[in-house]
Amino acid sequence: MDLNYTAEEMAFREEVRAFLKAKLPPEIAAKVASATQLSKADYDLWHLALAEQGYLSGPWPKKFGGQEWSAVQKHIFEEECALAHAPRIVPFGVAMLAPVLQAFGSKEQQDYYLPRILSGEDWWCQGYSEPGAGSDLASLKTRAVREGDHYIVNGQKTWTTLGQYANKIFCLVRTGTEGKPQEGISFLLIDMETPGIEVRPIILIDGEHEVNEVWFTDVKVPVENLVGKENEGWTYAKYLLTHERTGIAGVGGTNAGLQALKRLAHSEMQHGRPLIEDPLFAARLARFEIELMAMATFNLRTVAGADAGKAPGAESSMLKIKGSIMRQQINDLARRAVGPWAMPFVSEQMEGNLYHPGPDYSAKASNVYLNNRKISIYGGSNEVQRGIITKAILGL
Amino acid sequence: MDLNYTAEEMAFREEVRAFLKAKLPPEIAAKVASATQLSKADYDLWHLALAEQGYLSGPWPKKFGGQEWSAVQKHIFEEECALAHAPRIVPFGVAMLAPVLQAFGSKEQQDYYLPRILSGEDWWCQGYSEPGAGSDLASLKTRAVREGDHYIVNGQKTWTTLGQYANKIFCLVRTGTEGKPQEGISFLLIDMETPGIEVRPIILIDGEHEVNEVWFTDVKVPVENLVGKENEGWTYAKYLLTHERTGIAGVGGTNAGLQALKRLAHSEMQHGRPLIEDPLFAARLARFEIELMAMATFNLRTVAGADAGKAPGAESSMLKIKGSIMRQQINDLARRAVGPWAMPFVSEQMEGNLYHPGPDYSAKASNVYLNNRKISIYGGSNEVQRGIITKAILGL
Amino acid sequence: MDFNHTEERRMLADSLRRSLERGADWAALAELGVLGALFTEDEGGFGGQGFDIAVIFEELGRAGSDAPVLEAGLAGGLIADAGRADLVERIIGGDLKVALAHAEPGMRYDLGPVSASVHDGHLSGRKSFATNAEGADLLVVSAVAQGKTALFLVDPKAQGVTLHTTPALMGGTISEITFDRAPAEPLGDAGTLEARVAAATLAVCADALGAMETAKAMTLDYLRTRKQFGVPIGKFQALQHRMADVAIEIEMARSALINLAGHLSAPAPTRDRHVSAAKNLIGRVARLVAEEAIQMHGGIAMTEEYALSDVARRLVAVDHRFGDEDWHLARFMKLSA
Amino acid sequence: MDFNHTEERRMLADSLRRSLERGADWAALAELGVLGALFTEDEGGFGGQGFDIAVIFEELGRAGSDAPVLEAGLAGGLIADAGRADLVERIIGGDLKVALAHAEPGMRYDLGPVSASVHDGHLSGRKSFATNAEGADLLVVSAVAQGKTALFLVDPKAQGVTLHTTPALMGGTISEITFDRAPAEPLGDAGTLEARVAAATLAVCADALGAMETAKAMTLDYLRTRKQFGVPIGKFQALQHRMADVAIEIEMARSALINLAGHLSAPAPTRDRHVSAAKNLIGRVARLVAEEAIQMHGGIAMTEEYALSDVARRLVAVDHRFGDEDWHLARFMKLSA
Repeated sequence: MDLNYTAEEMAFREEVRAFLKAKLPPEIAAKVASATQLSKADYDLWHLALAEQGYLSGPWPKKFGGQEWSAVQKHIFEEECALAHAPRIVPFGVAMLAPVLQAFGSKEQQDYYLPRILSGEDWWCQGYSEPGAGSDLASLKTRAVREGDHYIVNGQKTWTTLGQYANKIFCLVRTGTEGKPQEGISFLLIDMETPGIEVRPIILIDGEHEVNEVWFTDVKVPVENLVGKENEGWTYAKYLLTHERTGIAGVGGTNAGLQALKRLAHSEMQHGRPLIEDPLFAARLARFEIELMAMATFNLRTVAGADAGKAPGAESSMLKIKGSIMRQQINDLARRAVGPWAMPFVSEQMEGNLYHPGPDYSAKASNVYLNNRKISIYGGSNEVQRGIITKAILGL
Repeated sequence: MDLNYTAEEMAFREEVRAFLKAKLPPEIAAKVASATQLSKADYDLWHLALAEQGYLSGPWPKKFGGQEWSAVQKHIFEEECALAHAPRIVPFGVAMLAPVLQAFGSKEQQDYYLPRILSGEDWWCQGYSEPGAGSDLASLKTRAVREGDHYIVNGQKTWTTLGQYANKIFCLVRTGTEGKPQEGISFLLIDMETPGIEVRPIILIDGEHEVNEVWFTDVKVPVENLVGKENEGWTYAKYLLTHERTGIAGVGGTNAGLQALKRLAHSEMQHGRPLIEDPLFAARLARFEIELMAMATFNLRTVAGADAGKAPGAESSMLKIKGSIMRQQINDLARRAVGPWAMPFVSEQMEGNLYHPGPDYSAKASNVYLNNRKISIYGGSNEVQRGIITKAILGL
Repeated sequence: MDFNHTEERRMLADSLRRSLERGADWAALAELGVLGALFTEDEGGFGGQGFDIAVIFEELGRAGSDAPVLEAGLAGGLIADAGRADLVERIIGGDLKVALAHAEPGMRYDLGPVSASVHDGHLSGRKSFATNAEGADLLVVSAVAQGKTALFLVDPKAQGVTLHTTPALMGGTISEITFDRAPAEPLGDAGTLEARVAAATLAVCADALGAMETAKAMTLDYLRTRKQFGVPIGKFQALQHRMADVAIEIEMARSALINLAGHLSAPAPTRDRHVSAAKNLIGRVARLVAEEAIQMHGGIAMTEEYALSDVARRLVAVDHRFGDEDWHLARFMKLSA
Repeated sequence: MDFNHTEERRMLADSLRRSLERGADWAALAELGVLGALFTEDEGGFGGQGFDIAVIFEELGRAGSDAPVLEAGLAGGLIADAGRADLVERIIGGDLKVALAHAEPGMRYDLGPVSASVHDGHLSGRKSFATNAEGADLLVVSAVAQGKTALFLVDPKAQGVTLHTTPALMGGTISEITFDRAPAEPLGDAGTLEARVAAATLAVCADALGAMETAKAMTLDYLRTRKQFGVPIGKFQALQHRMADVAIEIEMARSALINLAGHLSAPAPTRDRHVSAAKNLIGRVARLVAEEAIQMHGGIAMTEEYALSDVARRLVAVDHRFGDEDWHLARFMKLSA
């Protein structure tokens, strides 16, 4: 047992810190810290800075130009980025599609798409979920019918995060109807410029535009855009779901939230004293911090286990449940902390010259609280995760 | 809406208070307050005092010598008894068997048994549960086979509360094996003196002897001891289960527990100050009191509804869940409050000259906490109650 | 003891519910008597008791109404306390919309101290969290004059009054108001402010209960109809049991509301003990109901388009109005000591 | 970073587990090296680090052992701090059982102030909550001498020493001890008491973790085999989901324990922050595990005869040893400020 990082890991942390200090524009960090929506330009700028440094492909295999970061390195990188209020890396290309292409794509697909992911030329979004499918992903209905050199795709995807910025979408589509629902699913790469694709915004409960519906009407997709084999897409999708789970607990973001909340609670006054001195609030904060200290170690145990070659497996489900609940709790505490300033409810989608009248730290407290109700729902709801634990860990 | 008691109800409360003041022996009240086990003599004394005053049969129909107390009256009576630390009325004869006999018993059974219940000549216990049956009562296996003028009973009952004091037991026994498990069950009155009956103590997790196993080996029971019709016992059992549910939330006892805890928290010192001044403990107490204020009204709403002729039905399940959890919470708070004094763990069943070394209020804190884990299990576990709510109230 | 509402209140609640379903406007609410029911007979109305407020706001909460009824009772009540029967009559008739501008930045949930001040009949200062002040015809504003906090009437359209209005988390609007030597008519002292805020807190609690009932009904409906893995999700026992617990907590909230409504006219310490008990408990339950309703719905509840989002935000906002869970717990502890 | 125990510790834990299953007695524990592992090499042992304590007590807790190992580490550690290598050697060899008598009525969970006193080599006073003092060969007793709290060795069989012993909630025994001018040999000052109590608190946390694992295993086993309404109750989704949450919390407890074990040798403020974090969290989880294990078992768990009752009591007792959830939360807040 050794809770200390190795000298190499500490050096890596310093390197990441130095990079963040040098390259993360303060105005972007300020946006992230205040939960202001980032523009596409903001994302692109940060994407390129990371790509230049080689961080974007840090976790990739060396044969694809990566550095084969260990799980602990990934964890350090994520933790430092969160503390510095760096924008999150939009994961769909770099962390989701790329591993699938690297494992199952053709040489041509790898050579063509991987560099474009790093360069930012392609912004990928994910076409998995469908209306009415929810956590029951395998019941998807979007159909792709082979006609000559093309698939003709019809159907609808939803919850497509940042689809408004994307020029490419990877989709699970139904190419066969026999057997179990998991069979007959294929993994297709689709250019968003293709005629017949329509992206419609979904405004979420926080008032913001983050996700979209994507409609497909007789969309022609070249057969060379099929990844792997027809009807075996479920295998690739599952690979993708289990591949990149070290960040699933979101410890970095939750810790950044705790630090921000502590600062906030020194500024916000109650009965003429800083809120941090209120014994009820201070007790909430302390209980939370105690749990976060434990969860951070729980996360590292799993992360270190992944480096030691143990598949994280159902432990990821535990981390997802606890991590999502704690992230939601810190958002809840922040909402409580800002007191009545949580009531003015402004989003960037609203019309008019609306600004939040309270202190900066209060402007997005309600929005963030509401927005993050999603994290116990998406990527397999916490109920689905409990089902996985029941079978895989408890053996019930 | 009127949250006030009527003049009649207030007069009744005064009458009960005066009775308790005059007739409840202080040494018995002290035993109840300190959760000391009562002797059979204690129970008998109080039983007779209540019988003399007519309170024992207060809820009974007038034709059987009762006063047909309203649900609100019953509530007032229970509340005052709890606050005065009166022993609970052992319910098996008065409140459980009597209503069944009054509704389904023969004239002979009524004339013979009801007076003996009031006089204390018969101490009844309940033979429902069986090992391995739990909340699934209908799966009971104790068999009664008709031979001439007798049933021959073989099997085993368990969780028989205070069976060590009883001379009679009413049992659910299987007389038929066809149809659904609920069919083929009969309701039988059995004299505990009959050869072939053996009572074995079960020591509970609190170290005390409260419940028993009762074994039946070729026990001959006269056929006239059958209540109602053969194979229809399930109907009577269900009647019994739904008949007397106004006290199910246990508000009286929980309130008495809260008052005791407040006194305790003024005596117990922490860092040289009374525990009640500790902000964390005070917050726990306040949250609890706020909930109890609401639960008391929730209970009264149901009680008053029962008087207005509405069957309490599945609302009782809500009260049972919330009531048991709150009772357990107040026991938990009391255990916390006594601090390290919860560690010396002494029961009256243990051998040797064992006394609890701490202050009186601390002697039984652990035992009571442990003992009351039972109340979310017995009488249909809270899980079973949630199932009832799901069907009857939520319609899922 | 009687836990049934009077026939009159039941009828008012029923007709209010039906009207709201049909989209009742302000005139319709006045016509129905909703505004009159906020005031006692002495004040020119025909209600004004805790249970009048309870039944009305439960319906407004159930329907998700944004009508400024709370403001009519709160600002209007203060106007009534000052003996301005002329204005109360116009409020009850629906001709005069009023709102209160009292809280200031930095007061958080406390009722004071107030910094705004009046000199020579003109009011200056900054007020926060004024709900539904946008569109009001008249503002009741607290300010210090001659060293004491008093109440004033200010025309929101007058010179020197600037509103910055945003949508409110619970629906309706919320305004920051700057007064720069705005003409102010003396209304009276602020001696009844606490009592009126207690009544408004009751209104928020009742509104929350109505919203909880809507959230519950929507969730049950969804659980019955939405299928996943081939069965309605309401057949999953884990959700059933959690929903049972939600239903129990809503009954607890209703009980706390009844306690408060029955003690609204009690002496201040008793009244406020019930205010804080109810607001604490209902704040807790409102959050539980909102979060469980969203979680059990899943993704669809996250969308603005689906009606639950309004309901959930309304429930989340409960804890931010007139003191949150902890603020009221601390007050309850003080009042119980 | 490495979350695997060393080979030595793993072997010790494995053999300890097997020995306990076979009913190891005190001599067997000494033989195995369990007592030596409580002390550093400097002290004459071959362990004494946080993770040594963690692995040993997790096994003792898992097995439900009543052996006075905690006392050997706590009282024995104080003896080692005083440089009494002669006694430490006998403790490690299993020839000398020791126990600590420090707490007094009224101290609750605080470590002072102490009222017992020593005059002319004789100790008088009343000590509470002395675990496994019954059967000990030697007591370490704190008392005031010349105005300072110091430690003394007292023979429990000496004139003037009276023990009132009862069973302890967590197993083993607990004694009230009265000293009436009992002969006392000076041991040293009480300067290392806090550090030794920190180590003992770690021992309680590790013991709790082991007991949680046993409770979980017993409950899962019961859920798989016990049938109700015709199916194993482990097939009921409501129980499955609750059990999943229990399993998650146990992993949290294990993580908190690792944090504490890894910081036991840190400077006092850091060490104690981890002590309080771990004890608070593990106190919470211990209660959850005990209550859920009982509830999911149902009636059988309420009986003394069924082995879970011991485990549940042991878990409930966690919060009463060396400070409860709230005591440690308050200390954590103070240390974090």
